[in-house]
Amino acid sequence: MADTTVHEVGLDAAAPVAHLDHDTNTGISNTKLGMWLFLGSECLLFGGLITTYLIYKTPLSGPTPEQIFDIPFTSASSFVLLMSSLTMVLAVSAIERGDHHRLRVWLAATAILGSTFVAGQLYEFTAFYREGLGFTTSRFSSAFYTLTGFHGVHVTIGILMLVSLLLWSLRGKLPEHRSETVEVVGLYWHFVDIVWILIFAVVYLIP
Amino acid sequence: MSRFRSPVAKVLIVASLALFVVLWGAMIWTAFEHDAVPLTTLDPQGPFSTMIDDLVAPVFIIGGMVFVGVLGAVMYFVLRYREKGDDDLELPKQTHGHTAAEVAWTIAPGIVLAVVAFLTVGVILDLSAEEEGALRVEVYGAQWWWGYNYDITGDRSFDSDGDISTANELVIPVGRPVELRITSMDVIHSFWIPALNGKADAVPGMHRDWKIQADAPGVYRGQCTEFCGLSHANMRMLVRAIPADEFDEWVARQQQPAADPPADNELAVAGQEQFVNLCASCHLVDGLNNEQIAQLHEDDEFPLVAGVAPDLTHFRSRGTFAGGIYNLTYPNPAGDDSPFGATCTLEDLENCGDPTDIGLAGNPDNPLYRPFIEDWLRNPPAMKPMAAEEGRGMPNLNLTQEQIDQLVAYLDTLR
Amino acid sequence: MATPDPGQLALPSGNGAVEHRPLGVFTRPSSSKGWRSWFTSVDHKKIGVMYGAAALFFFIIGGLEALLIRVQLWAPRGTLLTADEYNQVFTMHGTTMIFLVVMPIGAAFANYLMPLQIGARDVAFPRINAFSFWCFLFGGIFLNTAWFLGGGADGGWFMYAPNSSVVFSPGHGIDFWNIGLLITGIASLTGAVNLIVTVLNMRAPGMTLMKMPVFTWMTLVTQFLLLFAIPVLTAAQVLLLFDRAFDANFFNVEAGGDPLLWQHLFWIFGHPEVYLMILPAFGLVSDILPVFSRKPIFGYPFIVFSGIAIGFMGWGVWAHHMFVSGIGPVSVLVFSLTTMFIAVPTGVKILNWTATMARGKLKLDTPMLFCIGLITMFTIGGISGVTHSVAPADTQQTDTYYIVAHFHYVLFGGAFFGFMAGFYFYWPKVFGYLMNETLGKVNFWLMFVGFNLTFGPMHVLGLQGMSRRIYTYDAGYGFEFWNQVATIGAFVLAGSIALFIFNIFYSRAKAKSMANPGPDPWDARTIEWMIPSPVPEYNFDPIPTITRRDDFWYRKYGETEDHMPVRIAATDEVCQSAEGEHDVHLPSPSYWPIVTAFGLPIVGYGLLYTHWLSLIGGLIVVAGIYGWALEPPDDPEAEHDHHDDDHGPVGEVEPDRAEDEDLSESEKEVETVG
Amino acid sequence: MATDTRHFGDSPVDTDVLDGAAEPYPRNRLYVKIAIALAIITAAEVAVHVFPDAFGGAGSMPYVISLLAMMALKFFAVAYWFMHLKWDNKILTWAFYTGVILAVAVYVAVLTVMQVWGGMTGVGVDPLGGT
Repeated sequence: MADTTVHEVGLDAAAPVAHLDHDTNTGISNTKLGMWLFLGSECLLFGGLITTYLIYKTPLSGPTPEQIFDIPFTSASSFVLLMSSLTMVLAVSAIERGDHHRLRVWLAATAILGSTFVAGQLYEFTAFYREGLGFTTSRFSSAFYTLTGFHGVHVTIGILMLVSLLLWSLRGKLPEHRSETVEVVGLYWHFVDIVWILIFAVVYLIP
Repeated sequence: MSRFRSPVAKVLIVASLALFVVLWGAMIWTAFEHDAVPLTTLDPQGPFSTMIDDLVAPVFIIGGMVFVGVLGAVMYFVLRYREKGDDDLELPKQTHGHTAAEVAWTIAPGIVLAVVAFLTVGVILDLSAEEEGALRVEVYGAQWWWGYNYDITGDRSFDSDGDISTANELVIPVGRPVELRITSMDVIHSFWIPALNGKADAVPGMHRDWKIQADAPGVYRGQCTEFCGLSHANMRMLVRAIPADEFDEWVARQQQPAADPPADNELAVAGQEQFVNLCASCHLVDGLNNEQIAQLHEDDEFPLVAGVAPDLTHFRSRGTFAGGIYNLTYPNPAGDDSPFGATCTLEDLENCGDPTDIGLAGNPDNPLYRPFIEDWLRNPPAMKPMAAEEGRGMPNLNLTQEQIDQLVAYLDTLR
Repeated sequence: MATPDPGQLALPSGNGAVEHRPLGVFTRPSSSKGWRSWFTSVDHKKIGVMYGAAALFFFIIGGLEALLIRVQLWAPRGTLLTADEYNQVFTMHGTTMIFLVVMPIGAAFANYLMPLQIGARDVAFPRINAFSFWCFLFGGIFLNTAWFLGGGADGGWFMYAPNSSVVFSPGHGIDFWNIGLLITGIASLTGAVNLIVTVLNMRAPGMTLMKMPVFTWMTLVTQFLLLFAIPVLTAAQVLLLFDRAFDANFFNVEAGGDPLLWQHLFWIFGHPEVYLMILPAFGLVSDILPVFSRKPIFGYPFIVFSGIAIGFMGWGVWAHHMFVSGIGPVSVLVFSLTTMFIAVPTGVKILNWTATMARGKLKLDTPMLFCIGLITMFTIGGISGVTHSVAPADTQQTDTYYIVAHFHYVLFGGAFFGFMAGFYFYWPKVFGYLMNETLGKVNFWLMFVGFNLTFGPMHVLGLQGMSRRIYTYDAGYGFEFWNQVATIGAFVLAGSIALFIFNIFYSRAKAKSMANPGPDPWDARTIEWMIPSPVPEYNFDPIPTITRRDDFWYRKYGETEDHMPVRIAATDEVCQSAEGEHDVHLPSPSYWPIVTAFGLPIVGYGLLYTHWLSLIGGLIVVAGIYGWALEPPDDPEAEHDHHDDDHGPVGEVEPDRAEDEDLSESEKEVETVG
Repeated sequence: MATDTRHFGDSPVDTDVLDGAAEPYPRNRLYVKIAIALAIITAAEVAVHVFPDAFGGAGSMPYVISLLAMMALKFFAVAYWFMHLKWDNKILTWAFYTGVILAVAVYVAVLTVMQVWGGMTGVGVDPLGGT
C-alpha cells in the first residue's frame, strides 16, 4: 500500500487520531492500546510504593513528615507539573491540526515545566538531607525517597521523550500523521502527573 | 495408530494403573499409622489440635469422594467411548453444552464448600478465643533455638521476680491451657507442636498469641517450619507436659538462681571461671552473670542478629541441647513413658537405652551423656551448621580438652 | 502496512525530504534463514520456539537440582549436600522451575500459537516480542551465573524478609536472584502488553471474542494477570534491592520495618502467578481434548468464564499463604472463605472436560493421554488445595511436604502434563514431523508413574510432620520409607523426560524418510491446522474469515439438524497450500532488541561489583533504544512486493516509533533500579 | 467491534493552511478551562491544609475525605479530558481503570490487614519484648 501512503496522509492530517496503521479489531492503534495497558500496570507499581509509604510514614527516629515538609514549596512545584499537563495536551492538539510550530512550542514548554519540577524535587531532597533526613535515616525516609524518587525518574524519562520528540520534529521527522506518537507520549506524561496528584494529597497534605 | 495393541503395552498400562492404586492405598493406610511418627498431624493430643482434626477429617473424606467420582467418570468414559478399531467411522454427535448441567455443577460444589466454610468459621473463632486460667509463656525464636519466658506470677510480665526463663524444652502442666506470645529475635521462625496445635510464625517486631494444651502427660516434639536460614532443619523443640503438682515442683526449682559449684568440686569451680570468661557474654546463668547480660541489653548489644544464646541456668534440667537435636543425658529405662521418665543409674547404663536416639532423653537425674556435649564444645559448627563468623550461632572457641572437662563439670552442676 | 518512506512525505515543515539511515554500526539484518537469523528474528514463531528451547534447557537444570534434593533426602543425615548448598539448591530449583520453566513454556505456546489461532501474521509489536525473549533469556542466565560467582540465592523462592537481608544472607546469591528476576519481569511485562494488544486488536475478520479458541482466551487472561501482578513483584523487589544495596529500612525490623509487608506484596504477585502458570495448560487441554474426543468442548462459555473468574478471584486470595504469619483471625477468616470459593470455577473446568469426553469417540493418542493425566492428577492437587483453604487445617499443613505435594500435583500434574500434551500435539505443526507414538505412550506412562511415586508420598510425609526446606532429618521420625519411594520416583520421572528428549531426536531422524504429516494430522478443529506444517513464515495466505467457533472443523464438516457431523469437504481442499504466494510483507529482523536486552544483565553485574559497569550497561540500553527508535519497523531498503490482502487486521507492524516509548518505560524500570 | 473514533466536532482542516499559524482549536478552550479548574482545586487543597480547623482539624475524617475527594476529582479530570478517555474507545477506559480499581482494592486490603488505619501503629518497637 506504499503507493497510497501520501494520499492517506493527506486524508488523515486533520484527524486527531492517526490512522496510518491497519484497521484493528478495536479501532484503536496497537501503540495506544499498549500504552494504556502499560499505564494500568503502572498503577499497581505506584500503588505498592504508596502503600509502603503509608505503612512506614511514622519514623521510629529522625525527622517526621510534619517537621520536614515544606508545603508551600511543594504546592508550587505540584502546580508546575499540573500545568505541564495543559501544555502537553496543547502540543497534542497542535500536531493533530498539523501546526508544527505550536507543537514545538508546547513540547518545549512541557519539557521545561517538567524540568522545573524535577529541579524542585532535587532541591527538596537536598534540603531534607541537610535537615537530617538521609535515605537510610528511618523507615519513613526510605519509603519517602523511594516513592518520590521513582516518580521523579518517571518524570525524567518523560522529559527525555519530550526532548526526543522535539528534536524529531525539528528535523522534520514528526509529520502530523504521526500525531499519535505525541499523543502516546502525552498519555505517559499525564499519567505521571496523575501519580503526583495522588502523592501530593496522600503524602504531603494528609498527615 | 491410536491404539495400543501389543500385549506388552497392555501390561504397561495395567501395571502403571495398579501401581497407582497400590501406592495411594499404601499411602492412605500408612498416614493413619501413628507409631514411630512423633510429628504426625493426624494424632491430636490436645483440645486445639483435636478441633482441627475434627474439622479436616470430613474435608478429607469429601475430597476423597470427589476424586473417586472424577476418576471414575473419566475411566468410565475412556473405556466406554474409546475408539474401537473395528468400529465404523461415524463421528459422535456434536454436543456443545448443557446449561442446566453447567448451572448444577457450579452450584453443587458451591453448596459443599459453603458447608465447609460454615464449619471453618466456627473453628477459626474458637481457636483464637482467649482461655481462662491459662499459663502465659513468651516464646521467642532465634537462629537456631527457642527461648521461653514464663509468667509464673500472673502479672502479665515475663521478667518480674519469680518468672522463669528456659530454652528449647517447654515444660507445661497437663490439662491447663498455655497461652503463648510468640516472637522472634532475628528472622521469621515458626513454632509448631503438631500434637498440640497448628503452627504459628514467630515474626520479629511482632508478638502474636497462640495457645496449646496437652490432655495427657508426655513428650510432644516439634520442628521450626518457617525457613530460617542455614540450620533451619536443626531447629527443633519439645514440650514436656507433666501433672500440675510436678509442674509446681519444677517451677520452684527453676525459680532458684544457679548455685555456685561446691568448693570441693575443683573441676567445676575452674569450669565456672572458664564460663565467665568464655561463655558469659552470650549465655545467661541466673545469679552468675545477670549484670553482665543486663548491661549488654542496655548497650543494645542484642540486636536482631543472634548474639544471645540459650539461658543455661538450669541446663541440666533438660534432656536435650543445641536446639533439641542432641541428647544431654542417657535416655530413660524402657517402659516408662512419663515425660521425664524414671531414673537410670551409672551402674546400669545398658538399660538406659541408646543416647544417640535423638530426643528420647528426659530425666535430669540421669547421667550426663558426655560425648555429645564434649564434641559440641570442641567444635559447635561441626555438630550443627552455623555462621558464627557472621554473628549467627555458636563459634568454635578452640577449647583445650582441659577447658572442655572443666566446662562440662560446671555445666553438670547447673540443675 | 508499510512504513511510508519518509522521503516521500510532503512535510509541511522541517527540512524537506529526509534521508533515512538506520543509526549505528550495523547494517540492518535481512536474512530470515541460517543460524544468525535467530538472533535478529522478530518472527513470533521463531521466538516461540526459542522460548520453548530455553525453557527446556532450564528445565534440565531445575530437574538436576531436584534430583540433588531427592538424593540428599534418601536417608536420614544425608551428606551429599551441606546445609548451605541444600538451601541454595532448593531455592534455585523453585525459582528456576517457576520463572524459567513453567512461565516461559506458557510464553512459548502463547507466542507460537496464539497469533496462529487468531489468524494474525505476527504479534502487535514484533521487536518488543524479541526483546521480551532476550530479557527472559539473559535474566535467566544472569540468575544462574550466581552458581559460579559465590553461590546461588539461599532464601527460598519466596525470599521472606528479613532472612533475605544482607545481615542474614551476606553473599551475592540473593542479589542475583533479585536482579535476575527484575530482568525477567521486564520480559513478562512487555510480553503481556504485546500479547494482550495482539489478541484484542489483531484477530482475523469474523473472529469475535467468543469465537476464539480457548487457549487464546486463557492466554489473554494469563497476560492480564501478568500485566497486573508483575509490577507488584517489581515493587517488592525494588524495596529488597534498596535494602540490600543502599541500606534502606524497608525490612529492617529495628527501624520499624515490617516483614509482613514483603509477604503481602510477594503473595499479591504470587497467587495470580499460580494461576498464570496453570491457565495456559488449561487452555491447551481445552483445545486438545475436543480434537481427540471428536466433539466440541463442552460448555465453551463456561470454560471461558470460569477461566476469567479464576483470574479475577486469584486477586482476592493471596493471604492464604499467610495463615500462620499472624495476620489476625478476621483476615484469616476472610481469606479462608475467598480461597474456598475459588475452587468452584476450577471444578467447573474439570467437569466440563469430563463432559467433553462423554459420548465422544476418544482417540487415545499421546496428547490425549496427557490431557486425561492432567484432568485426574490436577483434581488431586485441587482437592488438596481445598484442604489448605480450611485455615485451621492449614496451620498443620503449611510448610510441610503436604504443601510440596499439593503444588507439584498442580504445577507438574496440572501445568506440565498440559504442556506435554501441547508438545506432542503441536510438534508436527511446529517442526513438520510427528513424534513417535509408541515412545510417546511409554513416555506418558513412565511420567505418570514417576510423578505419582515422587509427589504422592509427600502427602503422607507432610501429614506426618516432615517440614519443607530441611536439608536433613533424623531417624526416629518415620520419614525414611516414603522419602526413598519419592527419590526412586524422581529418577523414574527423570527417565521419562530423557525419553521425551530421545523421542524428539529419534522421531526427527525417522521423519527424514517419511512424508510430511500435512497441515492437519489430527483432524483438528482450530484454524492453525489449516496452514502447512511447519508453518510458513507468513502464516496465513490469505487470512481466513472466521464464521464460527472451531472454524476449521466446520470447513471440513457440516452438521445435520440433530448435530451429527457430515463431511462436506476434503481436508486438502480447505487447507492452505504449501506452495502459496510468498510475497507477503513481513516485519524486518532487527539487532536492537537483543542489543538492548543485553545491556540489562550488564547493569546488574555492575550493581553487584562495580558501578562503572552499570554505566556501560545503561549506555548499551540507551543506545539500543535510540537505535531501535530510529529504525523503522520495516526495512525501507528491502524489496517487497506488497501483498494486498482483502481483509482487515494483518499482523504487521505499526509504523509508529511510539512503540519504543513502551520500551523506554521498561528501560525506566531498570534504570530506576540501577 | 471497530468503532469509529473520528467523531470529533472539528471539521478537517487543510494542512497547508494550518502550517505555522493555526486557527483556534475549539477543544483547546476546554483544555484551558479544565486546567484553570485543576489549579483552583489545587489551591483549595492547599487551603484545606493551611486552615485545617475549618475541616475538623488535620487528620480528622472530614479533612481527609475532602482532600481525597479533591484528589480524585483532579485524577479523573486529567484522565477524562487530557488523556482523551472522554472521546476515545471505551476499551481504553476499561484497560486503565481495571488497573486503577485493582490497585486500590488490593492495596486497601493490605493496609486493612496490616491495620494501618487510625493511628499509625506500625509494628512493635520492642523486638525483645519481655526478655
